[in-house]
Amino acid sequence: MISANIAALFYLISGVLFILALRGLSSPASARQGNLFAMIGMGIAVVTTLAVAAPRDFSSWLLIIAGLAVGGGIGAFIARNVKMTQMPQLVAAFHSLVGLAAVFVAAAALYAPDAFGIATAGHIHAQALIEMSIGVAIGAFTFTGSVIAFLKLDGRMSGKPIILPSRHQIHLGIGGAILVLIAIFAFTASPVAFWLITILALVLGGLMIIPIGGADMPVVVSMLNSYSGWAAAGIGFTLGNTALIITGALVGSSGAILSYIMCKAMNRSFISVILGGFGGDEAAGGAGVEDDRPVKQGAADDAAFLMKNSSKVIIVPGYGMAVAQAQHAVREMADVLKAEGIDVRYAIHPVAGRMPGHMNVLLAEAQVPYDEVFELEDINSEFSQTDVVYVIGANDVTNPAAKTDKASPIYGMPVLNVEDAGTVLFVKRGMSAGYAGVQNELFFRDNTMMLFGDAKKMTDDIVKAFGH
Amino acid sequence: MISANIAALFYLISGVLFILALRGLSSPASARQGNLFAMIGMGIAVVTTLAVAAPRDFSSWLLIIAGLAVGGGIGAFIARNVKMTQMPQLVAAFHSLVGLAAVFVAAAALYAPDAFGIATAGHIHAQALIEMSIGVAIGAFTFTGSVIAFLKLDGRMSGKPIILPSRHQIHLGIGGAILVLIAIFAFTASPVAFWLITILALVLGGLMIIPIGGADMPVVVSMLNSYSGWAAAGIGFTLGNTALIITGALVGSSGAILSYIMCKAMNRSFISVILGGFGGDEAAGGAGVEDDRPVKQGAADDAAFLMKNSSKVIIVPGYGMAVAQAQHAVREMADVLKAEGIDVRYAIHPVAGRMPGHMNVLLAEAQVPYDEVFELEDINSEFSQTDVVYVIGANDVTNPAAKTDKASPIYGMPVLNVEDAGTVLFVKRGMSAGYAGVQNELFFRDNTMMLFGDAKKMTDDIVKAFGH
Amino acid sequence: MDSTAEQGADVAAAAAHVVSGGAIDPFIFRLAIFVLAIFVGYYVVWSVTPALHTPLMSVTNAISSVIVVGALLAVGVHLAADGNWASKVFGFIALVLASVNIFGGFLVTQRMLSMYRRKG
Amino acid sequence: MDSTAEQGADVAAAAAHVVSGGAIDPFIFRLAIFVLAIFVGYYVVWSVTPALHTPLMSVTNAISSVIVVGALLAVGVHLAADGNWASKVFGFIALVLASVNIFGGFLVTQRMLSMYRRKG
Ligand SMILES: NC(=O)c1ccc[n+]([C@@H]2O[C@H](COP(=O)([O-])OP(=O)(O)OC[C@H]3O[C@@H](n4cnc5c(N)ncnc54)[C@H](OP(=O)(O)O)[C@@H]3O)[C@@H](O)[C@H]2O)c1
Ligand SMILES: NC(=O)c1ccc[n+]([C@@H]2O[C@H](COP(=O)([O-])OP(=O)(O)OC[C@H]3O[C@@H](n4cnc5c(N)ncnc54)[C@H](OP(=O)(O)O)[C@@H]3O)[C@@H](O)[C@H]2O)c1
Repeated sequence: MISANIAALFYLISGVLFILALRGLSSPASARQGNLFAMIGMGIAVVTTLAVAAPRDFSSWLLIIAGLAVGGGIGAFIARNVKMTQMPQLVAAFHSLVGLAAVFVAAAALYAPDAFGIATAGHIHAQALIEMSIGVAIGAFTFTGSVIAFLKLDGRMSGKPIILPSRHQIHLGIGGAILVLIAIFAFTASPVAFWLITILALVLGGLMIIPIGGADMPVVVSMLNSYSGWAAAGIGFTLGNTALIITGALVGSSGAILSYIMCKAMNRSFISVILGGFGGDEAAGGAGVEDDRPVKQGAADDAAFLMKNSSKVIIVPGYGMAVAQAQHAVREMADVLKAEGIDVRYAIHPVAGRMPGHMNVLLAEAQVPYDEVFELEDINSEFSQTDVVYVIGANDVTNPAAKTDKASPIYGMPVLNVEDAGTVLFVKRGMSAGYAGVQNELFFRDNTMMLFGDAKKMTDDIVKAFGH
Repeated sequence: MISANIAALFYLISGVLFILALRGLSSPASARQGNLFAMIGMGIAVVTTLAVAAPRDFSSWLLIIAGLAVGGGIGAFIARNVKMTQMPQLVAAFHSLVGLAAVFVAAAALYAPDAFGIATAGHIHAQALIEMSIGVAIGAFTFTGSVIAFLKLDGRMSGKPIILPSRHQIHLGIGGAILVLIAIFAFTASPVAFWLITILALVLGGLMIIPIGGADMPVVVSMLNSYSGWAAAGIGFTLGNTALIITGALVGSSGAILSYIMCKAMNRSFISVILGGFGGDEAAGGAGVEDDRPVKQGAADDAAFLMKNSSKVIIVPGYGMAVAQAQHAVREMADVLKAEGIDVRYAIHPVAGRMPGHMNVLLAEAQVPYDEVFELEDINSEFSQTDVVYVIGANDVTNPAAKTDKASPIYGMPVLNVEDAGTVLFVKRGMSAGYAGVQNELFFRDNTMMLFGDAKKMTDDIVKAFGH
Repeated sequence: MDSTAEQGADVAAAAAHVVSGGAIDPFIFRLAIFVLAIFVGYYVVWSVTPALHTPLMSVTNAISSVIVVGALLAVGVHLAADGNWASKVFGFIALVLASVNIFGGFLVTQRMLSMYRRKG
Repeated sequence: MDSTAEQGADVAAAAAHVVSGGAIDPFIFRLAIFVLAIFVGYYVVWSVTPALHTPLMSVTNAISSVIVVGALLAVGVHLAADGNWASKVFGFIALVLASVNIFGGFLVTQRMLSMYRRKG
């Protein structure tokens, strides 16, 4: 047993270590050390808790060890076996666990308030009741919301936005009921009210996320991340735990900022994303935007010839590369080109793919050195001095309509100026539109050559064609 | 009277307002609002203190009003009448006041511990005694140190480093004595120990700053700023005041970061600055580095002709512009050139002048719009497309030895690549060196023309020559 | 903790800080910590390079499972009082869930980060 | 503050938080606030544009005179106890010095900032 003061000091240290962990992510060179800091911080928090409130019976110790072992084993197994292209759904799944854990912690606090130091003579303080019920509501909402996001991202549920009639009214009604129940709970401490809040929040989470299209899920995941942060902070207030309060604020900010970055880069308002109904099959399929104008079509041989005879190539990956898992093929292609003395670089749009940093992780997986990978603002002026741009499975992020067509839904979003290059090669399966559902004018330009086919297959073919 | 909780809340708000104030300084557009936030924060802190510990007698109220009025009047008078070129010494002078105020607050706490809530039954807690004595030591040190810095910057004391024999030993001895006295004070609460600490710290502040050359004073001022921040935080712990703790941390960080930036940009180590002995007359005068090689010399007419027939001009101001107060003349010259359709911009080196941001303030005073003023990294690639560079009173910040000569004391410091321009005009009074005391190779280059004379006079002459 | 003497001393110290704002509800302090942590979060997250936004999502996920401290308190609870069985069970479930997250989150982040390499 | 009842309630609340780390010395909270404020300071100062480093120096100077709260406590002191005269005098001097700084610092910063103008 250690004193409460020393425990508080250790919780502060673990909070600081979490800050240093995020700080480490400011560059790939310091990121691994940062992750280590975070692990140490977590270890300190766990050990401190066990030291300050050591279970007095052996069976409790056994339970704790069992819980850590079972959970840890499952977690480690998942972490080792998940594919990099499944990261969006993995993050969603993990979120749902945090949400559910928050629900159970709040419930545990309700049934054993003394262990949490939130009661005097068996009566839980009103402040703790309010914090607890807000925590459980956000936790439950995060749980079902994240489960739906997971199902949609993993393709187990249609990405189509499912629209109920007068859903906004239903949501508002449930939200109102939750607030009333929180008030009742704060006065009565009634477990019935507590579980009603939980159930309603579970329902609301499902109802609110279902109408949102699959493609908008990254924003939803990030938003739920932010919510779960605020929920953690709320429980931190209940437990009087500095580590939780700091972590909650960090996670809350992180989720909010990532949502903001995504919405900004998609030129959509956060509200419109949350209200749902966007990004369904209709839009994603690009029906009705197909065009009869002729496009210049090419084969792998043509592309190989063009690239071999260039001196500067930029590769622009997009969602299609992730779908086709083409990152390794791309890197092989780049290796061949580099061996010929051709300058090869990668240009990443902030929302290429389906989650922030998606393309970077895939390229890193394929062992592309990160100093060959450039952000939009660092490379956008270079396209005009580039011979060939290889756009693989990207579409919206190259669409010049964002710069010129005020009527376009993506107007105002920054895009990669690929059209400034000598030749633009577009690898995609057909003429269909991307996430935003708008036609890309570039396909019809004189300096564009369309390479129709699966991203991985086409790239492999090009590598083969190099050999001829 | 308000409750301690509400007071604590208000102190937190005032701390947050101070954070927002510094945040506002991230751009000139938001800076004025930031300053307003800081004033509101200060107002809240003062009013909260008066509300939570309202003096009960009329005479105390009178004293408070008198103190605020007298101090405020003097402060306002100084603020209104100080010249912009005197900012370095003004900051130093103000620092000395903060240091002295900290000494008196600590003394007041010692004589009326009950008013500060740091005593039980007349006995001051040991923790408070330690915090108090550290606060008073740093405060006293800051006071004399800043006074010396002020005298040197204001030219009332020779900028020459005054070197005592075996001074490092003396400093260490005094420092050790202070530590011993702090320990004694913590146990005895003896006022004698308190005043001895104060006197020794006053002496140490003087002794440590006197050996440092006048030109290093900006680093010293910034370092003392940082110290005074940590002292304020210490007193914040004593008083249990959140606003003071937050402010102390902000000021402490700010001073430390500015010192770091200066040392980095001068390519010197902080330790070598603090140990003193650099930047004396010998170095500053550049004795022994004069050179017999011929230089191309020009007159105002030649400069006017060259500039009028150019299309792009960059002005590089340095310490000499501040000495000569030439900023208004420079802006007049730029106006004439701009009226002729010539593109005029300003390039600012991070340590041009004698304090960070020195040149920016002077140019702002002369009403140069801040979007014509560029930082080194933003403009350094533009010199090669520039016809004429007008270097006015700058020297070290243009010296290419920093890039090429490993033996040079400024090697490694980033410099402005003025030599890439078509013609470089150097305005200075003679061939003497700048702050670092090293010869500038550029003076002898073919594309350099020296314009010998006072910066203001020469610029005025050029403006007149435009009329011919 | 256990010793009432120790607590008494703390309380006396807190109460002594009267005029200068002592005897402050810990809630206010926690609020201050929360507010400052939001500022830190804001700055620290904006300084994350976009290339690492995916690891950022997974690591924030992992650290938010520090909620495990609550689960540990619940599991360690004494079985004297009434509702404690429920609490212990809930705590155990929360502990398992949080552990999945902790180990899974940190390991997958590490796996991702170890893939980021410089040229060479 | 005055009311002992109020204090009593606070103390009870603090003492209740026992197992989960309650009854914590305010010093620890202040330390947490201090540490987080250093992080905030670090980030917020690095984000200051170099063009405004001189106003930064003058405004930090001004805000560090929030030490005036200590001076106000001292000036407002009751003249019952012995050393209080000294304290009042010291407090008054500190008040004058800090006020010079507050008014001088903010006004000179304002003067400087009002000179920064855009083209046009
Ligand atoms: N990254 C984020 O955080 C995030 C979050 C939310 C939304 N978004 C949105 O997602 C979009 C991302 O832009 P993006 O350019 O990367 O993708 P995109 O605009 O959605 O286009 C992807 C393209 O890849 C093609 N494709 C799909 N599978 C393929 C395969 N197996 N082989 C080859 N091509 C394939 C598709 O065309 P075919 O069907 O013709 O093959 C499609 O046009 C943006 O609109 C962005 O706003 C991003
Ligand atoms: N800004 C900061 O925060 C800071 C802090 C500490 C140190 N420093 C150091 O200060 C230096 C700043 O570089 P700098 O290029 O601005 O200045 P500098 O290298 O010190 O050169 C100033 C030049 O101005 C000339 N000059 C002086 N009075 C003049 C007048 N009335 N009219 C015309 N010319 C005059 C001097 O030459 P003549 O005598 O021939 O006229 C001198 O060579 C750097 O070495 C830097 O490291 C800066």
